[in-house]
Amino acid sequence: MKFAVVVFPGSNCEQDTRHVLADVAGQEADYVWYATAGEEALAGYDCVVLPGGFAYGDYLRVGAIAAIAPVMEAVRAHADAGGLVLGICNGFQVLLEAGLLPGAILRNRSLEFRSQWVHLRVEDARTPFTREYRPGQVLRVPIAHGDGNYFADPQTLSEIEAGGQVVFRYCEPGGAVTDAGNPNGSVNAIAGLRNRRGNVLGLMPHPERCSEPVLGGTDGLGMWRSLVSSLVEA
Amino acid sequence: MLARIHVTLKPGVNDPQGLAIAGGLRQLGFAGVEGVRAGRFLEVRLDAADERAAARAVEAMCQRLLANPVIERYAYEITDGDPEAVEAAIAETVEEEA
Amino acid sequence: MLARIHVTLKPGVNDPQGLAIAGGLRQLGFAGVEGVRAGRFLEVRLDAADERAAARAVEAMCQRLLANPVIERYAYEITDGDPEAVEAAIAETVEEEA
Amino acid sequence: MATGTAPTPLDVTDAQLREVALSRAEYDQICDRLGRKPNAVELGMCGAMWSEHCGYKNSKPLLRRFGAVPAGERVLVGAGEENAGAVDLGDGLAAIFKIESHNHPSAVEPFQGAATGVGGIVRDIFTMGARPVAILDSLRFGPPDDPERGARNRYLVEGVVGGVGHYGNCIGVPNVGGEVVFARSYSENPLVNAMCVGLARIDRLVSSQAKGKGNAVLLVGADTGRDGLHGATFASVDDPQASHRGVVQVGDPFREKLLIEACLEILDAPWLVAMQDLGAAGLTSSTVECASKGGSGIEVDVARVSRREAGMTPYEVMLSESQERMLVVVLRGREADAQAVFARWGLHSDVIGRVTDDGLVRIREAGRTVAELPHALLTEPPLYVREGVEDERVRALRERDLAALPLPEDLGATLLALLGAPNIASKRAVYRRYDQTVQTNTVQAPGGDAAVLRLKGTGGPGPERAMAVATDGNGRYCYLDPRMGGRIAVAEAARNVSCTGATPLAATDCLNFGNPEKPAVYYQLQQAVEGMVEACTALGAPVVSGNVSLYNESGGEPIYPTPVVGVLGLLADVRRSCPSRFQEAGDVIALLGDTFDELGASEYLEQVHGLVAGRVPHLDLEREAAVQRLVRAAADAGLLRSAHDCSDGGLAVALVESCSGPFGLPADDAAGAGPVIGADATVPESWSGLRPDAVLFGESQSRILVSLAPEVWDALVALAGEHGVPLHRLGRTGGERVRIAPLLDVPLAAALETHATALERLLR
Ligand SMILES: Nc1ncnc2c1ncn2[C@@H]1O[C@H](COP(=O)(O)OP(=O)(O)O)[C@@H](O)[C@H]1O
Ligand SMILES: [Mg+2]
Repeated sequence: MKFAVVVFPGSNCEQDTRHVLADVAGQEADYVWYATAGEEALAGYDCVVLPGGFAYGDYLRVGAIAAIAPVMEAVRAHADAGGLVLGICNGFQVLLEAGLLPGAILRNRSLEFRSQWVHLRVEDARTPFTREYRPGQVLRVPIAHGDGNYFADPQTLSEIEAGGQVVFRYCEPGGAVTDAGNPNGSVNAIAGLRNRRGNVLGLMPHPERCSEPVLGGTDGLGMWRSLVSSLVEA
Repeated sequence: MLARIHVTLKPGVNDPQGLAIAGGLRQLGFAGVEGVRAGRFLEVRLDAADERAAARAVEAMCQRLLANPVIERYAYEITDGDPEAVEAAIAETVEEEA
Repeated sequence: MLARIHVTLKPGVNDPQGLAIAGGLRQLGFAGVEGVRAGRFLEVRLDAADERAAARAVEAMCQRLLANPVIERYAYEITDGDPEAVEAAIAETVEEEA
Repeated sequence: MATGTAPTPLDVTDAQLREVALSRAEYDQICDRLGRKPNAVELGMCGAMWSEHCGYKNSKPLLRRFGAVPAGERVLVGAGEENAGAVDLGDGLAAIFKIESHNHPSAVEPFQGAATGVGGIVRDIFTMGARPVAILDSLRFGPPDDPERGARNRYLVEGVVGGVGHYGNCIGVPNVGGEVVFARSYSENPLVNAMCVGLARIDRLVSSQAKGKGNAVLLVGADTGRDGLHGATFASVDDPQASHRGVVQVGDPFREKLLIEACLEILDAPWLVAMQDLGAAGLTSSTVECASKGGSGIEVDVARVSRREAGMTPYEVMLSESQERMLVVVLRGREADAQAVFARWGLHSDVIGRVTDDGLVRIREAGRTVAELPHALLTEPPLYVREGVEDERVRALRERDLAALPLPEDLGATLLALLGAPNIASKRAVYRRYDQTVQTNTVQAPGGDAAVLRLKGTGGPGPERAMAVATDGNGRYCYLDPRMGGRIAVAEAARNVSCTGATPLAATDCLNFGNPEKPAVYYQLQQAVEGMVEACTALGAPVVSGNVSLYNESGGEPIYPTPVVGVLGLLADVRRSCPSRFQEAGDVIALLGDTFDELGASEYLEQVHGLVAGRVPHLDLEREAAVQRLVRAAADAGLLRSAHDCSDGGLAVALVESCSGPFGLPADDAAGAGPVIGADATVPESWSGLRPDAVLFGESQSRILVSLAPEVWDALVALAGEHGVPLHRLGRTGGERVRIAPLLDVPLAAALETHATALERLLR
């Protein structure tokens, strides 16, 4: 299984992501530099991960400048060819800015950065990213962002919901989707969603930060297991 | 009334945002970009007796909350903007230019 | 040339920042505040043959990077601004108003 | 502003001397040692380097006292040797750490002041070849609910916390600890101390010694503007408000992140000679440091320095404090290799000069010499040893007899009130705005005692190691008794570390004091340092780095003397790290150490009785060391389910904090909380002679509240006996109430709710 972890200037979770993929999940994982141009930049990789961080300082708009980086041409090509693309936190924001996922991100409702553990309900357990989870399973995962307030206009939103593209929703420990369980004001408590085809996933929470017992939780492991098992079958 | 307020960094103050944006634009091939300064644009809709009253209020708002006098400065104009008109105006320009 | 670009949230897109600012202003006693929308103001200094060329470039910049069409819209004007002049202008307004 | 035209001498006016914060006598000394009059550029450089901030002219003689603490075999780089201290963690790994203040800039522009404070301390760490892995921030403000200044105080908190978060979050370094303390004394002069910890390969530590005549000096990173001109000198005179106007730096964490990665990438390069960050006094101090540490000389041409603004004078370029800049010395002829790496990271770099061997710092402008000074002149300012005298008013306050103090009739209500007091309430409203989990090493996050960070890849085939780190300092203690306060600052930071099971290895400190030219302030400084030296020695924690911030006054009144101490410890097995919260119902609750009739200087006394008075709790160094040895031994033997030290608010508050949920994570964080666990305790017979409020809220030192499975009680008794530490069995965990029979009994939910949310409400 071969993973590419894209490194933008200002990415700061690329090492965490590679650590989990290589040292915890035991997979092959390389860094790919943002300036690598051409559609072949990602040839030979099964899954491309856009890690968290503050690419280009998140100046202008979160993810905006990274979304026009040379490597994004290859990311788009990889996705179009049905390859797997995972965007975590800042990576999710980049995917939105690049138009690989619908909608946009606004400042947190609180206008404050939030670093805490939240609960997520698995809405779609059939994706290559979530197949090892149970539908409706509640996960405990850290978030750390100031801009995680997902937004989509009413029509886009209804398409997303109708198409079952919502993969994770913020919820309470019991699984109830309530305002209290929503840390940033995201519309419909959306924490993560996929494209129609199901090969591109973006989410604000950080599964790579809860994949080892010493870190206080292992609910993120399911995502790496899902990716590996789905890639093995593919 | 509608106050259109521009808050910008004082000249000489470091502008990381502007630098990064300029870098992004050049990366996109806009070689002609010489520099970018990033500021904030605030539209405050307020109910005031007349323009002078509105101006007095907005001036106070800028000094007390909207701008950080240590690194920023501000300028504003007051239109008796029923906002719709303004919205429309902006919208138009966008159409035209698009 | 100098392009003065305004990027604002589309109507209907909620604006937590604008809401907070409005709240802050009311707290300070500015009862007349009806609403605030927060946007970005970018000054791009660029080298272009003429205004039309500049406008074409700026239009492209907005579409490709400076604004996110999903939530934002933009408007701009091009001045053959030697920036100093503009700086000065702004400065003046500030003085006057101060 | 004067421009330099060496060697044209300059007849300085008093005004010019004031501008560079030099006295007439100091100026004359400069002329003597130089054998001529300095020109304007040289004068500016002297002023900056002789400022308290850079030259430590008032504090150095006192700091030397820290040398009396035995270093031990773990110390790799001691205080004053390099940009930060370094200790050996084993596995060829070193921890590099230091704490630094950014008080004056934060008083003027809280957001940028705090942000650039974080940026500055982080540069000190990666300058040495270490990857920054943790930030801690120790903050002091005026009360958020102060009748007159509340709004201003809340504005400062908002700005400072926003700035600390903005910078640390962006560069991806977790913020894992710190303090937030409120007291009137800080109203006009907030304290913003930031600590950074980095990890380096011992064989890759980088020095700041510029060696090798002809080697190239590169300036890397941001262009140079007129930022922070006179930051260094003005950090050394009263009234920040006036001083910093219009010299505010805006930090660029994105560029800092690029600098971190680029500087760490060149560690293996054979051509790397030295690195030195640019901090206070910018290019001046960095060039002087490199030359002086390298025993060489240096020559730079300001014309080669990329500017952000036109028309800058050599004086301005040399004294600019523009952020996110590094000085990098490389072998002559390898300039291009270095510049290629920086360019790849999108960083601009200029070759601005060369290493020389003539002991001089020579500044040119397009070839023309504009300044030429021996680095010894700049690094050896006059040192002032002053006479310290205690303020009589303070002595009177300390002697105040508290025996007649009325007892609150409802002690339960008193506990709830204390839990809602800004200094005792959870600091969650602050630390939830800091990324605590990036880098995937955070085993214990803010909310407990010390933070615990796993050390990836250590321990060989065995379990991974971990390090624990905490900061502490109590200005009210130091105000009433600087010596005891200094001891306690060290002891509590070390105790917090020991509570996790980690062994303290070394300490760093930031001395935040008033104007040392006042005998009463100098006395505080002297005494606090003595107390710290005593505790560091007793607890085996040598001071490997630190920082001094004096002249923290406004309107003539000095702040509370506030030494802030950071302690770093090592844990052999990360899985053995001991949490601070109760883990299971039905466990035994016990107290290590003993309680005395000590209400003096307590948070309770100020909150409930409005008194800042009385004797500071006595800290017996041997007892403290024994208690900490015991808690580490018990944790290591796997006897403990939790350990939490008693500090502000005493035993009762520590008990409630221990109830707030089983995770090592912030217990008041909704998702972290899990089921909370109550406590059913009874006051031991032996304390029946004590005042009830002293039992509950007194802040007697050297006490740690632990919980353990009933089966291992006997083992703990035995261990406590071996260590000669009193052990009190208080009761059992479990239930939905916090009971300390017969004194109080409150519903747990209410207690935790108040504790978790009070600060958030106060800051709104
Ligand atoms: N400014 C801050 N930044 C990060 N963590 C903080 C801050 N202030 C307090 N904390 C955390 O809150 C917890 C309680 O702080 P404190 O009451 O000072 O602990 P203690 O009394 O044990 O020294 C600690 O984990 C501390 O690290
Ligand atoms: Mg503690």
